[in-house]
Amino acid sequence: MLLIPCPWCGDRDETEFHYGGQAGVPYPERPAELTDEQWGEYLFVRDNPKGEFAERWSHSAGCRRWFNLVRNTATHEIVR
Amino acid sequence: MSEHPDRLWRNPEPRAGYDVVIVGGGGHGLATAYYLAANHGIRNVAVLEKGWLAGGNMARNTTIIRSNYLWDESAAIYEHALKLWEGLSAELDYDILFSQRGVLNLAHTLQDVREGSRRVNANRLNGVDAEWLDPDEVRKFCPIVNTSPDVRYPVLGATLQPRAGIAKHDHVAWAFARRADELGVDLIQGCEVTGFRKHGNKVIGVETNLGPIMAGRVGLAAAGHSSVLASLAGVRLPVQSHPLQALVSELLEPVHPCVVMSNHVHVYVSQAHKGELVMGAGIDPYNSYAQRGSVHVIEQQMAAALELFPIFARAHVLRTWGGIVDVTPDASPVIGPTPVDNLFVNCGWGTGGFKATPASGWTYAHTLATGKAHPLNEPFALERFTSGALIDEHGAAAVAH
Amino acid sequence: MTVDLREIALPRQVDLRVDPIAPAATRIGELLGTPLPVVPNTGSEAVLWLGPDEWLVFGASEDQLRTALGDTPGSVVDVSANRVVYELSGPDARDVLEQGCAIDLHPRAFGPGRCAQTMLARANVILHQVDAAPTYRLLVRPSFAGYLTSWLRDAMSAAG
Amino acid sequence: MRLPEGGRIDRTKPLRFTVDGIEHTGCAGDTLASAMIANGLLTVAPSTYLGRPRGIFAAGVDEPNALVQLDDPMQLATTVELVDGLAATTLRGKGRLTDEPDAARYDKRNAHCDVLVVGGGPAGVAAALAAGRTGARTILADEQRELGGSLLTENRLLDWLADAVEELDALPETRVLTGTTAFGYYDQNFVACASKTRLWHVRAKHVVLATGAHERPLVFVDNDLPGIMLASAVRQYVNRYAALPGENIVVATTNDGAYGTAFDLAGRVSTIVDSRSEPPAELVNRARELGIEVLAGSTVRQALGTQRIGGVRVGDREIACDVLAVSGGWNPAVHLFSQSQGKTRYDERKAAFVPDKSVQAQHIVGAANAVYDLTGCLDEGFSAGIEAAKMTGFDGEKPAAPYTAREVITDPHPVWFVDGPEGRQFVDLQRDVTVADVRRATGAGMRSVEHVKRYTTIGTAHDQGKTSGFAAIGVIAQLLGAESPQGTTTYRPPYTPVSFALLAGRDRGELHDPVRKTPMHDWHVRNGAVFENVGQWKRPWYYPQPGEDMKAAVLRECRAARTDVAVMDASTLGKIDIQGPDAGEFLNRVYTNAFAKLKVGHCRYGLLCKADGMVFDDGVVMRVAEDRFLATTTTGNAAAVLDWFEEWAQTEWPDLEVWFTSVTEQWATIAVVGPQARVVLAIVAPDVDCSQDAFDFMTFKDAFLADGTPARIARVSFSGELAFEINVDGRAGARVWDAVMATGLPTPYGTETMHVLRAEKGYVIVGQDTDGTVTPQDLGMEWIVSPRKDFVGKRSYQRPDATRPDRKQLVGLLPTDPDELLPEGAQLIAPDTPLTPPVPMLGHVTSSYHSAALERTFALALVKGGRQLIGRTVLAPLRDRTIAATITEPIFYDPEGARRDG
Repeated sequence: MLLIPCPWCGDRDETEFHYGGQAGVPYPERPAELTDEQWGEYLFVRDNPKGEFAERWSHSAGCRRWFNLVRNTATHEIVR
Repeated sequence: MSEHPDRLWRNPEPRAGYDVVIVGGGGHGLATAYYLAANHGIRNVAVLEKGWLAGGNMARNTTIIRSNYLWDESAAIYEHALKLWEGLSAELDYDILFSQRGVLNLAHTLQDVREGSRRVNANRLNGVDAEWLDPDEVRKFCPIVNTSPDVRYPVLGATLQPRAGIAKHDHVAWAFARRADELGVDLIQGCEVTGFRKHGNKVIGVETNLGPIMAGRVGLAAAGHSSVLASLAGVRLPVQSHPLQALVSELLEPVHPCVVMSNHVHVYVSQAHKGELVMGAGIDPYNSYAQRGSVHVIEQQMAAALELFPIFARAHVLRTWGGIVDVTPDASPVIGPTPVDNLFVNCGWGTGGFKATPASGWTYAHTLATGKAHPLNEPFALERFTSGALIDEHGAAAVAH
Repeated sequence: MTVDLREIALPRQVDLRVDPIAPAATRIGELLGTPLPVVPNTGSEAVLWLGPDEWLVFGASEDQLRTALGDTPGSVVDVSANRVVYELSGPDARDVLEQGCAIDLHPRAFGPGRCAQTMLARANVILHQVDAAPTYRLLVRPSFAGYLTSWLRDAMSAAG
Repeated sequence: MRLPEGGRIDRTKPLRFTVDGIEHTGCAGDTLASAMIANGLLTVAPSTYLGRPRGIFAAGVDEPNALVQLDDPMQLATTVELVDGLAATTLRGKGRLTDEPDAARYDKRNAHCDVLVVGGGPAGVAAALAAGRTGARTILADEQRELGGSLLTENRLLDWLADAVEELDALPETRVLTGTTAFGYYDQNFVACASKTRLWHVRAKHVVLATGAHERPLVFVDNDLPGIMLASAVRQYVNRYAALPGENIVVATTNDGAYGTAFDLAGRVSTIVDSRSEPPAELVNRARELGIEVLAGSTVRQALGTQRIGGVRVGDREIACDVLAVSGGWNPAVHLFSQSQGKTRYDERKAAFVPDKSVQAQHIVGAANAVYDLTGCLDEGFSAGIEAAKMTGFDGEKPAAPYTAREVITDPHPVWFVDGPEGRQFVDLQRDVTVADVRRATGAGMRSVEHVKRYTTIGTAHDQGKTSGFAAIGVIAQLLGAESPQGTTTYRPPYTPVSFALLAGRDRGELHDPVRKTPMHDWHVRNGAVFENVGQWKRPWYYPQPGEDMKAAVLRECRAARTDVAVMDASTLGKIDIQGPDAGEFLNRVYTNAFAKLKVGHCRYGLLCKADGMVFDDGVVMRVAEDRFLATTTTGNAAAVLDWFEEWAQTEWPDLEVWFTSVTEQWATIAVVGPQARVVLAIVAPDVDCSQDAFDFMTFKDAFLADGTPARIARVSFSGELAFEINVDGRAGARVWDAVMATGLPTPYGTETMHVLRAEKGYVIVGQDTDGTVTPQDLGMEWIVSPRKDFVGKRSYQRPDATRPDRKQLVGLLPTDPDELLPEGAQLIAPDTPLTPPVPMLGHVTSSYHSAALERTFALALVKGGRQLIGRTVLAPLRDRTIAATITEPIFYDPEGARRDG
């Protein structure tokens, strides 16, 4: 049971959150101008590192805010 | 046929180079090596395993084998696997304890019933054995399932694949390993791939903790670590790694005759040959390589299990564990070439890898031997994420819709 | 077991979204007779903090709040029927909640004037401690009320 | 035999119990095993596979032999607290599940603390005292009924212990959980603990592991005979329970630990066999003083006897005995430490895997840290307790040690196995695995401990290798000629078995999953509704009247909606209030069609797609004000759509000023459907002019009902008929529903009728006619995909696969036989297709019904290139028959839309 620091509500059990995967992948500004490869990459390809990973969470059962944190996927330690 | 042969494998030192190097000594890697040697006569092959053979997901799965997938492409490859399973003990001369005891997929909502019926009909036309059972027939087939209409999510019916069942995962791995070893494949344990040797855009070998090993072709078969390895070659895969937990009970006298799965309440359970109940839980939502999940997943699974099987209430969890499943956006695998020449990938099996083992090895061996996909794995290429021709087994399982 | 559970009727509930540093927030505070709490997870019988720009306001109407909001961008939604309110009170009340609520309710961590949006068993609730008896208010969607009260009664029988 | 004096049992409270049907008497304070030993019962059921005689071997959770069936299928006699009337059956390795219901009630507790101490031995008690005194919130959990751990076995410091227990009980912020096993150590110091009927979720800022150590067995020929027991177990049975397992005892050891057993049982111990050539002189002298012979540099080669040990062979000597107390050294109990991802290393001197590096905020102390002298254990405990408290913001003095004698623990000399028949040297007693089995595994080519474990099944039984695990590692090392043991297996939760029911807690039966009910639920129940589970909601499926089956009821309900008036409870639809100056712009970006220019007071049907272009959800959106919309979602997706909106608004377009509030339950919704709908409205809402001219299709009005209830009435239709949706405050839902029914006009209808009506019009149900692989174009809904603006997913329609002409498209189907109902899920093939698998399939039936209006059956289907096939015949091959059907436009009723206006 991860303990996740919601920047607003403080530490809460992971069951209150939704996982949002990799952080910092913006929706393309002009999707129509992308090649199929680029669009496919946006849709389906995300980083998947073993180690520190900047990821998104939403405190869905609490304040419903989305936020980013860095977690180590090998140890589950929340780094920042 | 003995349960454990006297000789399994040599423990060779790696040679300077091989025609084919397979990275990952799990079930798929070992099966691939075996079929490379047996089907294609390619014996100058090494399987590099960073830990011990079949110590990853192969050692951690719940050993369910079935081929009742919805989409034609999936049904074809999984049914090919099931046919291979049916002859595998004899072919490998090793009792893999394959038990075709039947798998029930329970339906708890009207939508489940529609999906189940759709799947049964598609399976039959695809040559996959499948039946629809009403609740009474479910009770007859598996008397311990609670088919009372008074539970929160009553059993409204089930699909049954009679030829589906379970096999002993370790035996499967060792059987493939022994035959591959006999045919000349070098199984090298404690050998971690740390990088790739490339010539332009072509892979020509791998760097390992035991030194460089040259290779004509390199095939990744490292479920749970595919992304990490691929990234060493500069390839990004459409794969995310998640924990998948499972557990066993103590040894119990026989009580559960088949395999029961329920998507709706997230349980799958069988009773192994020795008597322990083997159960799988849901996938933890976050990315992880830790081979550990969260306990609430197990708690929820137990609550669900007791709704379906009240008789399990007094059984005990003896051990839980976690594997790392590589999940693709469409919950279907990737088997085929990568953007890097001579580098191939077999990954993304999610929770379905064990049951596919022989067919995965069969088709991947074909691909590594010929450089081209076998018709069975052609649809499972990386290109589908560009074209959009996904094989969406999420949708087929009525999950999240 | 010394704990009491009852449903209470609260006046209007309105969900408010506004930038807390906007002058409108001050106007709304004046309307309510108490400033909008900006410390997370705190509140009073007049207003509970729900998020960095979100509050649950009791008593004032949607129209009153909309007027106080004025031209300031924000959101005002009457949610009076969106949640029912229970009061759980007595020395064992904390013990009952701890059977299904994972947040720390110890007086050092929680107490009168604290609130939280969280899970109680399998229901989403707003939990608000009103006094040191302790008395807790539980705000829950009406559709979950049957489940939650059954769960609470079962937990009450195991408390103490 | 029960000793006349001593022990911590209460001789004044006799307890009767049976083992295998034979009655015995024990005392309060006994375990089942100690009571059995006191009654001379040492032998338990024979071994699982080989059927060899076995006896009680240990005194705690590491017991490999003494498995019994109580109500629960498998319990350890060594951990079962004796109660009056206990009836135990000894088990040969396998338990039995019975149908008898479990009357116990299980619950869970969430507990938070500054310091969690696991283990109530001397180190743990010391740590808890030190931390508790600072005021830190402290929890001490111990699996035993009584705190004290090894002190109770060794009869040491009992006065200090009694004082400590009293003080811990008195500390206001310290909680002692006895009989509670910490079995799982998860992330961020989340520790799961189990008592018999309560599961604790403990979240600790700091954890002190004082989990002790497990004594190792010795591997020699016939080392499985009853009467061979762990030395510490023998000592515990005698000192703690006054239960004497034998009169003539030999002690075999590799370390200092077993000497205490010999000394405590002086007079009954003839010999100590010590593997070390030079055991500590102090101990040897003491033994001699007590009349015990010490054979240094010796090992037991073989146990003699058939049903129970009668002697041992040491070198050429045979020494008679009825109990052999063995100690092969100690394994620190690093199970929880390992679960917490702590790393261990092999310590040559201590011949054990010892804790190396912690990953989480924790200390590991005492025997668990391979510190075996009492002074050292107490010192580590006190220090860790204080440090843990300081790390969590408290302060205090390290308590003074109650005991400071210096004990020197001399290094052990491990013996992995002996020369002799390897098939009779047992490594795992429960799995009947011998050295010969391990040799077979290494001979087959296995090198990894994990492989050998799996090949032989060592360590996989009920005790999960607590006694056998390290023995196996030692044997493997010796067989492979390694200098020292290599690698250890990873420990997984649970530390000891936990019942399914305990983990499930109270999430069973009625409380398994919340049942969500609408405000009108009771009316539906009273009026005989059959319910359907939709997500967590209960929705009326249909309302059979006496004598009606489902088909008859649904036909009647449909007829009422098409020819008269019918009503449905639509309260479960998700509803989201959307406000802010950019609300319109936001909706433009997420829906496939445009909303920015929707007029206030108007409604528009909208479609949501995921970024991959596949249909995700749909619903009607009303524009309430320039800066305010109310969006509806499907019942099952309400939370998902709100999450979806929040995600895009917060993470992609934080510059947009728009806010979302779930109002699903703020509103109760009643759909009034049918040509007579206006008649109902006229009675229920007399102030509303609902004539065609005054109330346009796809508009809404805020009004008051006849009883003054404020309502928002929308003219929308999911059936093609004239229809109004009355939305009222949820609290008024039941009342308004009653008012509608009190008009005496409408027929109530359920979800099945709703499905039929909408299917007759070709309206899709997301999730039924779509499955995550269907685009709006596939549904023939190009009209809803705006060509002008961008929206989430739009780019996906240009992908090669999205433009294939043979994509599956929504079509209608009319079975050739108008009475034949196509099963939903039926697969479709072209006529004349050979039925040789794999049979090429064209698609499948998504929805299929009997239609009252059409007086025939009809269906919707997704068919490859379906729109090109309209007018053609397809076949649905089923198990027992094949149904032929004609492909049609997916609209069957009132294609002109004439009925919408009534």
